[in-house]
Amino acid sequence: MSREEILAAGAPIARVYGEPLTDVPEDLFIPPEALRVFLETFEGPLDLLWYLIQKNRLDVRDIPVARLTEQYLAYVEAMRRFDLDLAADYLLMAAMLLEIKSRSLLPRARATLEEGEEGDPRAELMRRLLEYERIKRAARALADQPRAGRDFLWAGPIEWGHTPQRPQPEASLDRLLEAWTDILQRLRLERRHEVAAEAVSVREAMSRVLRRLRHAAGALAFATLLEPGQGRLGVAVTFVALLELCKENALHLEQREPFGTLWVRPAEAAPPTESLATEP
Amino acid sequence: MTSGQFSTKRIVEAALLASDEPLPLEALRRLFEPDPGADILASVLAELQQEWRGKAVELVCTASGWRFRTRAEIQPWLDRLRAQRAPAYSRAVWETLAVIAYRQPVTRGDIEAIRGVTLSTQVLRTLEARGWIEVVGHRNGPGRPALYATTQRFLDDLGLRHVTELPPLAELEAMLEPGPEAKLKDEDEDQGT
Amino acid sequence: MTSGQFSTKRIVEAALLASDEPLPLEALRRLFEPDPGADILASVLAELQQEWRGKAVELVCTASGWRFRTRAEIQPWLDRLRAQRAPAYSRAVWETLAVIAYRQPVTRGDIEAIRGVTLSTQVLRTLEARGWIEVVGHRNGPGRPALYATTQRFLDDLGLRHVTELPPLAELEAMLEPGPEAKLKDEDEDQGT
Repeated sequence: MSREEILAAGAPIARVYGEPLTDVPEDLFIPPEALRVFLETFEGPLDLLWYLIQKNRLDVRDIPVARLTEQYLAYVEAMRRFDLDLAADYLLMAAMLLEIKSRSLLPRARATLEEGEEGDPRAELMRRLLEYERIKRAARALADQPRAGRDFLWAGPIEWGHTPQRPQPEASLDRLLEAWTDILQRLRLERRHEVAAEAVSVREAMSRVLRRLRHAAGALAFATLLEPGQGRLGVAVTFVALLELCKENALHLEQREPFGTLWVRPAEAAPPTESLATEP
Repeated sequence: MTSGQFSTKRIVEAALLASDEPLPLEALRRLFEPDPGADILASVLAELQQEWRGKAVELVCTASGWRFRTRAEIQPWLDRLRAQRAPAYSRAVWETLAVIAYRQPVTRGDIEAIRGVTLSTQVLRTLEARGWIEVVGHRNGPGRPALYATTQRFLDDLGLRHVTELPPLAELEAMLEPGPEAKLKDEDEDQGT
Repeated sequence: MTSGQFSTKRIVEAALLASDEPLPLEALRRLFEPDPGADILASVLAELQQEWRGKAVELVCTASGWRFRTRAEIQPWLDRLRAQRAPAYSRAVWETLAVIAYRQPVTRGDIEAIRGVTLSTQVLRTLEARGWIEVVGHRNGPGRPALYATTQRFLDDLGLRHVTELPPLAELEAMLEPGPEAKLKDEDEDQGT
C-alpha cells in the first residue's frame, strides 16, 4: 500500500499521547493498523521531515522550525506507541530540531537561509534534507532502470558442441611456499609451536610406506620396506616413519613370535581376529 | 574474411553466445590468428547488431564488453518459464546503492550520514552478494572503515557502460519549490514476489 | 501467429538462448497463452533449425529437450577464448596442498586443524583431479579417515626430484623470524577456481 492509499482509508480513531499538541496532523487519525503501516514506510528521520515539509507545502529554504518540530514529535510519539524499531535515529533528530528551535527563538540571527547561511542553524538541516532527497530520487531511478534478471535475461552461455580443453592452473613452487608461509604465520599468531618443524623426509617416508602397503594389498615384511640404496639414515627414517604411523593408527605392526618376522599391515586391511593372534 | 568454414561474423556470434561473461573487443580479437584488428571487428559487431535487429534478442555493449540479451518486451513470456522471479529490494537497499553509486567510494558511516539512519549490515551483504558493490579499500582513520564502490557487474546488469551513464542526480533548484504532496512510492513494482 | 511485436518463432528462439538448460516441448508451450499446441511449436522449431543452418551455432533436440549449442568445427576458436582466462587455484587449494606436502600423510581433519578452517571437499577433489595428491591409506579411529599424500606427478610438475627438495621448514622458520606482524595481503588476489 502506498501512503496515499493508507491515508485515503483513514478515519479519526487513533489518539496521540505525549506533550500537548495544538496541531495534531490529520493523517495520524487513521485506523491503528493502517497508521502502523503508514509509519513504517518512513526510511528515517530525514525521510519523515521531507514528507512533513512537502505535506505542509513549506519552503525548505525557510523552514518554520517550531511548527515542523511539533509535527515531527507527534509522529515520533505515534511511532513509539507502536513500538516501531526507530529509537536512536529519530530521537537524535528530535533533539536536533529542539535545539534549532530554541536557538532560533533568540533575538539575533533571524535571517533566511538565502541571506547568509552563517548563523542560521537551519542551513545544515536544509543541506542534509536536499542531499537525501537527491539520493532518494536517484534510488527510484535506479530501481526503474531495466536490469538483468528482471527486465531482460543474458543470452547464453549455450552449450559447447565439443568438450573444451581446459587449461590447468600453473604449478608454482612460489605459490606453494607462500601458502605454507601464510599457514605458519597464522599458526605463529594463534598457537605457538604446536606444529613443530619436523623433517620432511619422515613424513614423506610415511607416505611411501603407506603407498607400498596399498600396492601390496596386504601385509609386508618390515625388511622389504628397507631398500638397499637407503643407507643407514634411510633405514632410520623409514623406521621412525613406521613408528609414527603406528602412533597415528595408520598401520599395525605384528610379530607373531619373538625375533620373528615383523609384519607391517595397513590399518584398514587388518582383520581383527588375525591381527590379535598374539593376544588372548 | 573467413576462417575456414565459418565467417568471422559467425564465429564472433558463436563465441558471444557460448561465453558465460561479456567479451570486450580485445578478447574477441584474440579469437583469431592473425588478429583481424579492431576496425574489422567493430564493423563485424555492427553488422551483427544489424542482423539481430528484428529478433527478440539483441547484441549490446556493457561495461565489461559485448553480450547478447533478450529484449525487455518479451520478458512477460520468459517470466512464464521461471519458477521464481527476480528479487525485489527494499528502499533501504536501493538508497544505499544510490549513495554508493553516486558518491563512491564511501564508508558505511558516509551512507548513514546521508540517509540519516543506521545502516543494517544485511543491506550491504545483499548488495555484495548480488555482486553490485565491493570493498575497494579502507579509509585511514579510527577503525580503518571499508570503502565501498559499485562493480562492473552492477553496470552490466543495468545495461550501462560507465558510471557516468547513470541517471543524472536531480537539480537542487527543482527540489526547492514547495510542491504538492510528494509522491512517495515505497517500493518498485515487483514488491512482494 | 504473433505475440505482440514478436513472432512465436522469435520468442521460442530467445527463450532457448536465455535458458541455462534444455527446454522440452512442454516447457516451450508454457511460454504462450493460449497454448499454441505441440504441432505448431514443432514446426516453429523446424523452421528455426533451418534458419540457423549456416551458422556456427545449431539448434538440437537432446533427450532432455531443445537447446542451442556450438558446432564442433569452431572448437579451436572457443578453446582460444577459454585459454585467455588464466585459471588460478584459490588460496584454499594452495594451502591444502602445502599442508599435504609438508605434513604428509595427513587426514582431512589434520588439514582443517592446521589451517584452522573447514575444508571443502571440492578442494581435495580439485587436487586429486590434478593428480597432485592421492589417498595412501587410512588412519584407524572414528570414521577411518583417509590419509593424503603428494604424488610423483606433483613433484614432476614442480620440477622436484624428491619431497626433500621442498625448501626445508627450518629455512622457512628463519624467514618468518623477523616478527609476527603478518603481511597484510589482499584477499582477492587469489580468488578463482
